[in-house]
Amino acid sequence: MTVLEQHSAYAPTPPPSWRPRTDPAPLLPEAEPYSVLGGEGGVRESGVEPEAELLLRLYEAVVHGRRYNEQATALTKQGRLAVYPSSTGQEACQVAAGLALGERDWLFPSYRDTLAAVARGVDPVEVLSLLRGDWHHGYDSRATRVAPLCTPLATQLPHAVGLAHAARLRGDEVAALALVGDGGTSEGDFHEALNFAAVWQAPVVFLVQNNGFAISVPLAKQTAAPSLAHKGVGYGVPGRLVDGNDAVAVHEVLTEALDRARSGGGPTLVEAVTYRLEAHTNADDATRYRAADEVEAWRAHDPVALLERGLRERGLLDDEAVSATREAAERRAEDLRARMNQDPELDPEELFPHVYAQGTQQLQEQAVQLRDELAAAEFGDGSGAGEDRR
Amino acid sequence: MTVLEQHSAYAPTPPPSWRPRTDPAPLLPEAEPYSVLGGEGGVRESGVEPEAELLLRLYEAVVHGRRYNEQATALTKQGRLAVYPSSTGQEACQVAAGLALGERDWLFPSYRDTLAAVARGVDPVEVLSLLRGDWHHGYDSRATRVAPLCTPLATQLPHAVGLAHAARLRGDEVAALALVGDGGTSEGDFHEALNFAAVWQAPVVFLVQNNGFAISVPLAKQTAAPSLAHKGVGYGVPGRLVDGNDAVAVHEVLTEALDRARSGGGPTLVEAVTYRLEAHTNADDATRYRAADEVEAWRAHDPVALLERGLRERGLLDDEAVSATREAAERRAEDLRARMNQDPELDPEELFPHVYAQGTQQLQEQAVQLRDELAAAEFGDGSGAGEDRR
Amino acid sequence: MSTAVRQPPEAGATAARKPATMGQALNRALRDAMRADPDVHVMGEDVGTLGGVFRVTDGLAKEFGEDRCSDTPLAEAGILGVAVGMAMYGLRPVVEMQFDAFAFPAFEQLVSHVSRMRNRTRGGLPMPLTVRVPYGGGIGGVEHHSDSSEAYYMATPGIHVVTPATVPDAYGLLRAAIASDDPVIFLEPKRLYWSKADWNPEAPEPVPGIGKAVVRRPGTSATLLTYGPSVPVCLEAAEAAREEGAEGWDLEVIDLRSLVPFDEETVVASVRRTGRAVVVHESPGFAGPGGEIAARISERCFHYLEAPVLRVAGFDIPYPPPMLERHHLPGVDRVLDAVARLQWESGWTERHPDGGGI
Amino acid sequence: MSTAVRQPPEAGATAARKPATMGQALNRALRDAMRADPDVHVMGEDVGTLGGVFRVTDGLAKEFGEDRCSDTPLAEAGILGVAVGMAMYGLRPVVEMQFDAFAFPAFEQLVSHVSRMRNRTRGGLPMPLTVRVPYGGGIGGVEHHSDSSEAYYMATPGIHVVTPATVPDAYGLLRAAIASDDPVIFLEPKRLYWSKADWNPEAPEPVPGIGKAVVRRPGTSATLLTYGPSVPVCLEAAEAAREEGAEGWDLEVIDLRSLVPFDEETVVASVRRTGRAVVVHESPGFAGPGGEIAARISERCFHYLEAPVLRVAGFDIPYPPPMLERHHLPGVDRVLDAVARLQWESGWTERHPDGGGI
Ligand SMILES: Cc1ncc(C[n+]2csc(CCOP(=O)(O)OP(=O)(O)O)c2C)c(N)n1
Ligand SMILES: Cc1ncc(C[n+]2csc(CCOP(=O)(O)OP(=O)(O)O)c2C)c(N)n1
Ligand SMILES: [Mg+2]
Ligand SMILES: [Mg+2]
Repeated sequence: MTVLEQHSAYAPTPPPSWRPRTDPAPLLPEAEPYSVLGGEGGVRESGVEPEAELLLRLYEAVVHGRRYNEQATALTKQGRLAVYPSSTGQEACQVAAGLALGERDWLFPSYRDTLAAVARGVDPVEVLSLLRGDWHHGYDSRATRVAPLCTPLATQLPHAVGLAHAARLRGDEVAALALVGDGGTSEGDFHEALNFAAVWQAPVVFLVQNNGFAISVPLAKQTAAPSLAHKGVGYGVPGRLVDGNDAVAVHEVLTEALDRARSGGGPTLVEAVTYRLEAHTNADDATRYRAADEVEAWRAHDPVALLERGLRERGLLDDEAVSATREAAERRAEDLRARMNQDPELDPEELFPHVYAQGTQQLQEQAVQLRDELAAAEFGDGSGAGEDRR
Repeated sequence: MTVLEQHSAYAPTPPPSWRPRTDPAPLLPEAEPYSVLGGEGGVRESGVEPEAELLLRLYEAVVHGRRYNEQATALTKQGRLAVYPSSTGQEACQVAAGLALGERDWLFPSYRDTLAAVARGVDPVEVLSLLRGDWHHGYDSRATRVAPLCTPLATQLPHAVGLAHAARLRGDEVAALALVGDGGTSEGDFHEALNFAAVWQAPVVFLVQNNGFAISVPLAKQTAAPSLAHKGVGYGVPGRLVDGNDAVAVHEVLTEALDRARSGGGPTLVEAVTYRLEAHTNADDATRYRAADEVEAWRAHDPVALLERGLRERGLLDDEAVSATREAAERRAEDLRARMNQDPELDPEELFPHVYAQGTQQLQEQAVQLRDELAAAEFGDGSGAGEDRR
Repeated sequence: MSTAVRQPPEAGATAARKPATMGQALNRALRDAMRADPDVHVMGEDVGTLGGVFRVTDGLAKEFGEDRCSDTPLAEAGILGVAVGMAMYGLRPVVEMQFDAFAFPAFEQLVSHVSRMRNRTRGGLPMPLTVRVPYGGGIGGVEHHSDSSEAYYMATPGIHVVTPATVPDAYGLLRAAIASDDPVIFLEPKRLYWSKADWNPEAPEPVPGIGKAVVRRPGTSATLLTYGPSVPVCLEAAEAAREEGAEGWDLEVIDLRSLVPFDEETVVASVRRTGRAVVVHESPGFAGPGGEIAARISERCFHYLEAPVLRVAGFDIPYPPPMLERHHLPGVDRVLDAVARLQWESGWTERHPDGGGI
Repeated sequence: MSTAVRQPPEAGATAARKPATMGQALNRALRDAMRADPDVHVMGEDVGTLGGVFRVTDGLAKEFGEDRCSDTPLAEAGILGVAVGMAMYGLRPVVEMQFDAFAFPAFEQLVSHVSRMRNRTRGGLPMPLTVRVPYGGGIGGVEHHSDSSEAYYMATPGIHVVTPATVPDAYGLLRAAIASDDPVIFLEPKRLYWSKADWNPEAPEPVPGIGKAVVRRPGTSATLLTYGPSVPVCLEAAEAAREEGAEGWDLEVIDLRSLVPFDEETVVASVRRTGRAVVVHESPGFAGPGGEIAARISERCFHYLEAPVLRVAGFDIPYPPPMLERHHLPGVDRVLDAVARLQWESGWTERHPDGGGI
């Protein structure tokens, strides 16, 4: 039996002999976002108690993550980054995504998900290459198993499906985790990716970080759905709804979904309800489209504070550990700052060699032209011809 | 209040103060396709009994429709049509779609829906222009309120949404009915159209004719959903499932949905379960991908026979009326045949004047070139230069 | 072609002119068009409350309401497809695509419907819609934020392709685009959004409507043919050229303004006069706009040309990252280099005589 | 550029040649590629059980199973997007787009990802995938079934654009495309699917790989530059031309085979020899492939040209309905008309001297 034949799906017969089909009930999401840490109420009764080691690992990662976001934003002000879309407020999702992955699994991030890549182990300087602007992409995707940060919305989702499908065809136990925003779910590529994944039962998990906004457009103008997780049933994919500021809950849901995917159980759609505390990017002015009190309401549900409280309540964290963690994060931020303050090495001639496997004559001529121009500028008459005048 | 503000939708708040959202339950489709005429069992107990006049109108239309499909297919054999995608087996959907529309409503058909256009009142010769190949489109869309037959799958759906939205903005009580196939639901445009319709609460009804195949691809390779009607909930749109061979049921469901749309109740997604009894088009060989017994099973649920039986059971039809209806259909088919056997008037110079509102100099030059060539061919030396040699 | 927008009598009156940016002129054009015609509807991602990421739609939702200036869901094919339906009902949608590369999802709607609906229906369903596309580079944008996609649009019969290079043209051409009964791809040069000119929004200079190029700088030595973001580059090059060459060159600069329809008359007249031509644009050269323009000039001016028509264009590569884009964009020196190769002395030599044995 | 496919020693042996159609040669190329490399996966709408609407994938699902030759859901962006992911994992997907216009939904995936992934990742994630696109008209197809979209693909750096015109080329170029480590848009001329040649599938003639044009007919008077569906038209025109003109013309016919990379060497050498050139293609002329080709020749052969490079192309209109398509498609007479205008006598006259005052 081939992988494409394993899944029996909707094949309607004439109404008189209508046969039972997939039961939609198990595909529908929970009525309330799944949470472990709970809201203001504190420790939850229900749910399996997560292991202490995991809790501590998540805590460290969100603290580092928050600091990383602050540092990257600061780097835009210093002109060291062209732009930075911060995931401040979404650290729980980012970190859970990075840590839930198995070693051979792949991550498919969007422009906002640099922290997820960092949590997965990608070098933070390399991950920022796109946003610094020295190249489009800075890390080794095959070695890190992290696809390039994707800018055209939702276009990375079919890639994740294809990679997961390819792995399955090869018999490799690999799952892919694809990240997308609430706005991105409106794109046709979201739809096509979910449908392919379902029909081909590809081992892929879609994590929608519903942070309430697509730039300035609030969710109510983006969808009229009961929840984004309700989109799953229309593809025959289970939908899960989770508190996206609860790192433990997100981690648990993703781990479960990835396990299921790897063992042939097909795709899952996870909606993590979260909030973008900062503006869309440093270039955006969020006060134009949202009120301060909305932001404040979400600050009260801050993912870092939530996890800190959860750990304290469980007796896993004290003041000392908190400051130790913060200091460690500070040191990493310093390191990032120092490394980002070095000018990247730029080679204008790199414009040409990667366009094709072998250069065409046409590109070679253009490379020669550029080399001539650069040489003329360097050894020129000092009038600045070639380089400065534009 | 503007039309865009009327609909309050999903706007998540922090999990601790999670507010109730749209209730998904009413958006989910029925568990079995809705039917009025019933299956083999005959007259149904439940359901409001439809009016006799409507039943007779539908009956006449499906009989005519079946004959029309046969005639059009025959015209392909005689080289009078370039291609014909028959709706044989789907007449109930076609006719119900054409007749459920209010006078000011618009129909958005695909290439397979010529019969729906005919049922709506479009001249059958004009409707076949695309498939005859004399022009891309043959009827007056504004006068008939039938958009052009659409070939690129699902692309007509956002048009329907836009038109319906425009009408609503103008305060006109107009609904749009957009037709799409089961295969077409996989396209991104389906997704984007449903989402726009839901968010903007556009007065549009989407009718998916699920005829089991997209050319050779059976539904099980197209979707893993419990049903296509289950796609509605993911947009906040109610999904309805109906026996697509039961003209009365389809008519009722569409009428209800169109009424709701016109009165500001928003869009509906209707899945009509039906079957394409013929090949995809005359150029297709359906035996390559499906077994005869499957076709036979569906023939036993033939929409024309089903309606005939329903009417007989209700005492609305006798042998005499049946043959009178068939004869009338035969006469119309003869008329169609006779008119289609006349060569269409062709004017090669029509290639140019409709590209833009005013011709460009460039197109004028090209028109002159063609005119010169045609003249040279006509008044040429008889060697056939210009016309015959290619 | 002339859907010339009527102008108030005092058009261009210098008195009330004040510095204005191209972005402001575009904003004003939208506002005036919406005031003049209730059928004009603006739609796109973030065009409402935010006023667009480039603020071109600033204030429109406030003045005209969300029904006239609507934030849409994030789905470009859907946006354009819905606009098609609105146009079928008689409205005049003005769609904003947030960045050039983000218009690609709408490509099927554009090519298969927008460009063909009038022709398909023999004029029955015209498509009076405008698609505004910020295009081109030079603003330090990361991947997918600096494409020049005009070659795709030019190769699509049934649409007009228009691009302003000055503040008054931005206003006049956008008004003309919205007034046009045909679909217009309105390409806005991103890096000129903040370019300024003295301009009076109450009496904007008249623009002759879609399809007319303009001689931005008359000259006799050679013609620079360009549009959009490269117009200022060419004007600067023309100034610099007065000092170059044996006795200095007097370059004519033509701003095409409209790529479709193409104003062959103005272009051909100029090149026949100067005998030399260089086409300049940011878009990659191979199969880019300059191919058509150079081919057309070479055909129509064959006996007038003293030298081959040269092209200065972006390289044939994906648009580079911010830190390298200046090496890609045609600048003044690259333009002057090309001018220098226009066979001013007798004896034609190739640029790379040994390149590939040609 | 030469990913030349190794051929068995008896390549081209006349002995075992039998009539084969281009469709059959393409089918055989897919089969041989799938046999030779387990990473080759064919996918698309109706390619499995049905064997494709043109039967090019006939029998592949049966021989290799549905996992290697997969019917996909009906979603072209999804198909290409999924293929990108498969290529990222190391497979070599071969995607079929059912008709040219139905590749448009995948345009964003093509331009924003397929063409840029190698460059973006500095070679880290190459895209060894092939997109087969049946293209062009002449088969009586209704709207959207006869487009020539090569101009779009040519204008997209990072992909190769290849199109065969003969049975052996169909086989050889498709093998080369699949073997290429770069993405290839493989344009299959629909109306040549049923064209025949004597051909031995066990010993196919070698094809020099992607990027090499071929002189299909040597000649001295002028060069016809063409590709795909217009190659037979040009060959027929060349035959007819022997009887035309004062003493008959001896036309050289070049089949470009690959539009990207463009074989400038072969083209320029020919035109420098003949001094005259006509570019012929079905695609609309304005901003079409001929623009680039004519511009390039005009530049590189400036001093060798006796006449302007002319273009014979489809009109600048949406593709016509079946009953009118013959008026649109460049035929033998239109080619000969253009050849006749190549200034054979002294004294150049314009085609429409009074057209627009130019
Ligand atoms: C296809 C496409 N259209 C438009 C954009 C421009 N754009 C960048 S981010 C963004 C909003 C995305 O919102 P969402 O998906 O919710 O993700 P978030 O930024 O909130 O993480 C838009 C419109 C884009 N990158 N790609
Ligand atoms: C965008 C697009 N892709 C592919 C095609 C080619 N095509 C025409 S009909 C068809 C199958 C459509 O199936 P479905 O939507 O179920 O409608 P049906 O033909 O069964 O009525 C395909 C693939 C097309 N017309 N448009
Ligand atoms: Mg968001
Ligand atoms: Mg179907």
